[in-house]
Amino acid sequence: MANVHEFDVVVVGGGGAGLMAAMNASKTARTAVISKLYPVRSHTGAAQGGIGAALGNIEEDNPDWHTFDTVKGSDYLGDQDAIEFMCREAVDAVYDLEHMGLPFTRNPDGRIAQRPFGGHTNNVTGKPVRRSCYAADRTGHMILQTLYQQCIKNNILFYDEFQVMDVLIVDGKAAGVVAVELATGELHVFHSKAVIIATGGHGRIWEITSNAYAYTGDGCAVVARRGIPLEDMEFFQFHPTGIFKLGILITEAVRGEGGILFNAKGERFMEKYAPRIKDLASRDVISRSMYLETRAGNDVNKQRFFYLDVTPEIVNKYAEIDGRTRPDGTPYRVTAEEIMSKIPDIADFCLTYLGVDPTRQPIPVQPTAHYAMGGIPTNKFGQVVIDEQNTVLPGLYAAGEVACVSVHGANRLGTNSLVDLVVFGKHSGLHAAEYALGADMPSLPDDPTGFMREQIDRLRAASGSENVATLARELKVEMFDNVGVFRTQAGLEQAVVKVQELRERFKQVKVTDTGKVFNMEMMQAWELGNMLDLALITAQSALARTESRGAHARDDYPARDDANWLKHTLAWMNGDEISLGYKPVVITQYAPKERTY
Amino acid sequence: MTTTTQPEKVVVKKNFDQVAWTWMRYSAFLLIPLAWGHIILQDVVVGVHNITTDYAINRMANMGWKIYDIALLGFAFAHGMNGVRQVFRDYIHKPETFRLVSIILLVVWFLITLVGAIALLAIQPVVS
Amino acid sequence: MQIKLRVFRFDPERDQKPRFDTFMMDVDPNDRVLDLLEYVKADFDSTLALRRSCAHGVCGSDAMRVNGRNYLACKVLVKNLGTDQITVEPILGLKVIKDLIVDMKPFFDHYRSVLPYLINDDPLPADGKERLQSPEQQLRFEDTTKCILCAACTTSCPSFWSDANYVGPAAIVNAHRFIFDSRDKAGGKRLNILNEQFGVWRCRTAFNCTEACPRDIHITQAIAEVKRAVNTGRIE
Amino acid sequence: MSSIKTTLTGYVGYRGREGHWAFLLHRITGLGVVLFLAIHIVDTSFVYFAPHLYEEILNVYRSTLFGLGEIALVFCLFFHGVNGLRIAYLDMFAPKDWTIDKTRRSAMIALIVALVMWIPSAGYMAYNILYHNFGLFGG
Ligand SMILES: Cc1cc2nc3c(=O)[nH]c(=O)nc-3n(C[C@H](O)[C@H](O)[C@H](O)COP(=O)(O)OP(=O)(O)OC[C@H]3O[C@@H](n4cnc5c(N)ncnc54)[C@H](O)[C@@H]3O)c2cc1C
Ligand code: HEM
Ligand code: SF4
Ligand code: F3S
Ligand code: FES
Repeated sequence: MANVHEFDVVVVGGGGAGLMAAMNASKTARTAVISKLYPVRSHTGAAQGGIGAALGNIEEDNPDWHTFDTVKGSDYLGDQDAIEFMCREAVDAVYDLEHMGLPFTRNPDGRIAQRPFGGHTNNVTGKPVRRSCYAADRTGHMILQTLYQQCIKNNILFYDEFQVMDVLIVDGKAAGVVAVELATGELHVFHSKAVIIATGGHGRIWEITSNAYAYTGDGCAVVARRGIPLEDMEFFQFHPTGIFKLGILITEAVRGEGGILFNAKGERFMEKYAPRIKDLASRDVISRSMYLETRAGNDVNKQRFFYLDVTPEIVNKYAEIDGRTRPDGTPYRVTAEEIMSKIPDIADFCLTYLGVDPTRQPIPVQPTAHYAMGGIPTNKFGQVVIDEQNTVLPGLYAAGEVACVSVHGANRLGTNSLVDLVVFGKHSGLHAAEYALGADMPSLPDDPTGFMREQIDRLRAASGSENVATLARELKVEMFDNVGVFRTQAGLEQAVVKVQELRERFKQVKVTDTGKVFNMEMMQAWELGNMLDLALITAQSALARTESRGAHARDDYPARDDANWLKHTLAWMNGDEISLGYKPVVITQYAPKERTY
Repeated sequence: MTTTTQPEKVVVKKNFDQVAWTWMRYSAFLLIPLAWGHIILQDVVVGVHNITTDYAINRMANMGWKIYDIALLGFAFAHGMNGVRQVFRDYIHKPETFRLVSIILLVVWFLITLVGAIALLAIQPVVS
Repeated sequence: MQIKLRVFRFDPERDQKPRFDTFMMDVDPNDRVLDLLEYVKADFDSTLALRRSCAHGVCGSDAMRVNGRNYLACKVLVKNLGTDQITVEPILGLKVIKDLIVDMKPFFDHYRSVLPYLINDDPLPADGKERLQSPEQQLRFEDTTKCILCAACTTSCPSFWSDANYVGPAAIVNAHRFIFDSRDKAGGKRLNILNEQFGVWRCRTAFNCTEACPRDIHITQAIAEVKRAVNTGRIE
Repeated sequence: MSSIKTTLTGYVGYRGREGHWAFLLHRITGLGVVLFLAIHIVDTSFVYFAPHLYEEILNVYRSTLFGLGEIALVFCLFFHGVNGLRIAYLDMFAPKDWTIDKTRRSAMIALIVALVMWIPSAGYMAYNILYHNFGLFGG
């Protein structure tokens, strides 16, 4: 018999969003955090560049500009009410983090330092603005550590290395989750009034990715199996500067500090595609430019990569050409030491994995699968909404990368994910606690672990003719080639067929380990099932959307089509079938315009 | 921003291990002349073959050497025995057992030091 | 290149004693040791259990002994090892649960024991903005903020091998991070904790910790600074 | 896992660098010296308590085996002393120098200094043994 635990609120996921939610919920409600990784292992720790907030510590800035930049960055697919809310809250969120002890890099005057980031501009001049608050190039690490520290301080209850495999919904309300304790293989039922899902993204379904092994989309898959739609899954961000082949991220901050992208001919190709802000254009624009350069045969060694150069000579040369100045008006000139002090970890990655010293040699980079704009649809309180009318499913919440509020629309701006985590993590926590206080404990279904055992038993019963690793490899390659930076009708159709075939083959997957203790093989097989589901939803959502918008770039439909497609996709999974629906985008102040940088 | 980085003062309660740690280091500085001096002189320069009972007695009875030897005895053996205690502390995890071992070490240290001290203090030069 | 990989194996549900499995494989010198273990799982023996997530040295999941020394498997490349014989074992001093997975609980308990969080009950700045801190004050403790709690240091420490009650270098590093933060007010409390039996005095400056740290934290230096602060009662 | 087994596995099997070996050697030499010292204090006090027995003790001292032990003892004390100074100095006065490069170097230097002091001493002591016990060099 499974162990049953009772709480007011359970938070699934111990990353930035989950910890923030737990901290806020636990102020008034009995709360527990369930995480398949130790919380400090969460992917939030990998975030490098910074967290955007219009503090105006160095130069003039305001939340409205941040709002507009985010709307424009989203290619007008973001919901503007939520974006306004987020950008306004961002300022206090950053101060909150500072008060919790986050060791931000400082200005000489003792205030939090800020730097430019792609797509963040002064709305009057159109020039890049310093909005990203940072702690060297380990901002995410500091956020994750700081939140974890505060959770310890506040005695938050953790169930570490418990993998959630099912969410319980009784009479249209959340009733808890079911998880396996990895260390023992035992099943646990977490019976609760509210559930907050904060399990992060699913970038592992692509071959070249900046994402962690754990990024298998468990949260999305679990709710999708329970009949909840996923929103805007066709929008997945490819970050232009991943380390060649490895996909490890080179933060945009490298370009913020003056790094320049070059093609095989030594041209600064972003001049062609974003004449005004060039190398600091938003990610979708740059990744797409790289694709176009590759098609034109300008990639280095014909291997689909480019050079990112932050050597002081190049930085200074182009800073002079661009007339870039420091805040005090003096020309922007850097030394190798200064660059090193701003991006120490990046330098370390380059040295460790490439043997390249970025202050002396250019870094080979290529687009890498990075961030899920889509996910579980929610409103700005984190409440999960389950249809075209935004009907709330009481007690169920989602926050962080797994959620789609939607503040990122078709393309997320750098630094905005960390903002998203803290702002919506906090509000989902507060809202869930409030909801739990006013709600009765829902009853448990008769066999709460039934659906989960069914999934495990199916894996155990499979004939074992198919190998998890082989299926995963085939999936990743297919997705990267055909559901990647650039998409076509034919490619997408092929991808759908291929993923369906892989899902079929998955039914005969091999799981040799029959043990209970840390049966990682079983978990990995289950995670592959999640990835296959999400891949299918992604490919089908992308196939349906016959326009190009943000990260979704169609060769055959190169233009944005506001008349037909200014709407969010909702995708339901019914067994092997995906059905699609659409809901309108919330527009408040900013009518869609052409997007240029 | 002007920061007068004043060191913050805090009260830290003394702890036995802390005192022992400090003791190990200060005694160590003294042991360089004492222990090295002793061993270089007796074992290398003079050499055991040239040491006779009379030599030993006379040396030990000499006032200067007496003070030197007493200091050596006091510092070296206490340093060493505390070292042994610290080593045991690493390997013995039951507090009761460790307490017992510490007491034994203390007794051993005391007895041996006592024996050495008596010999050193009481010895008279051989008249010949 | 052709290599011989030996991997420590132990399945508590089957094995009485641990064993080593040997795999011959063809790899790229630029492969991470983590990649090799993934090849094992994919192509040889899918039951191999280990922890890993980020694959680039920032999450702290995969500290293990590679050829007798602690590394993050994702941060050591085959070519760094300078040999074609590679042996992978779990980190030492924590109980092995299965294969390369050890019980991290004692490690995190030690971490928690040093109050690893900012303590400052003074009123916040009236304008609601940040507490000021000069760049120099921030640099004072920046090094120790880099810790990812991977345990490579603590499990390389001779004092910890012989007595798991020792809080260990990782906990001291995390205490240092707050003791020397100008915004924190509980440095004295932490110094008192670290002055106890199982605190800093257990460190015999064996230096394995600093050598092992994948984040290049000057651990032994941090410990020495804490010892000094305990002795002088001054945090500077 | 029993901690003694862990400890030994670590001491012997862990491929630590200079600091690791310096720690082990410091511990072994310290224990060696303290063991000798305990015996030495007791036997030397025979000079006072039982002078006639002391002569016997001196004979033991003069034996070849003991002579070799003595040579080892001198090494122990030299290394322990130099390394003790090194760690005490760094820990108390120069924490900033606990860097990888400097520590590797200082540990090597400590060993070398100890050897430089020890080798001539050992040579001279060996000469004495050979001279007195084996009648070499005209002894
Ligand atoms: C390399 C890199 C750099 C980035 N840089 C930036 C940046 O500079 N600025 C920015 O704004 N954003 C950045 N991002 C994006 C941002 O870091 C992430 O989107 C964000 O951290 C996601 O946080 P989260 O809390 O949603 O998820 P995570 O932090 O990933 O947490 C997910 C949690 O869910 C748990 N979990 C998952 N599945 C299960 C399950 N089945 N059962 C139980 N628990 C589960 C995991 O254990 C984990 O604790 C970057 C991302 C990457 C990969
Ligand atoms: C010659 C000068 C000496 C110096 C500079 C010296 C220095 C030190 C220092 C600094 C320590 C502390 C090590 C630590 O805490 O990490 C130490 C430990 C020790 N010393 Fe000495 N010492 C000297 C002589 C001696 C002598 C003569 C003895 C024996 C009687 C001795 C026995 C020990 C022992 C047993 C330890 C404990 C070792 C351990 O913890 O591993 N030392 N010494
Ligand atoms: S100090 Fe270094 S080795 Fe130790 S836990 Fe932190 S990151 Fe890992
Ligand atoms: S290895 Fe251990 S003994 Fe001290 S210097 Fe590091 S904590
Ligand atoms: S897998 Fe994250 S540190 Fe190695």
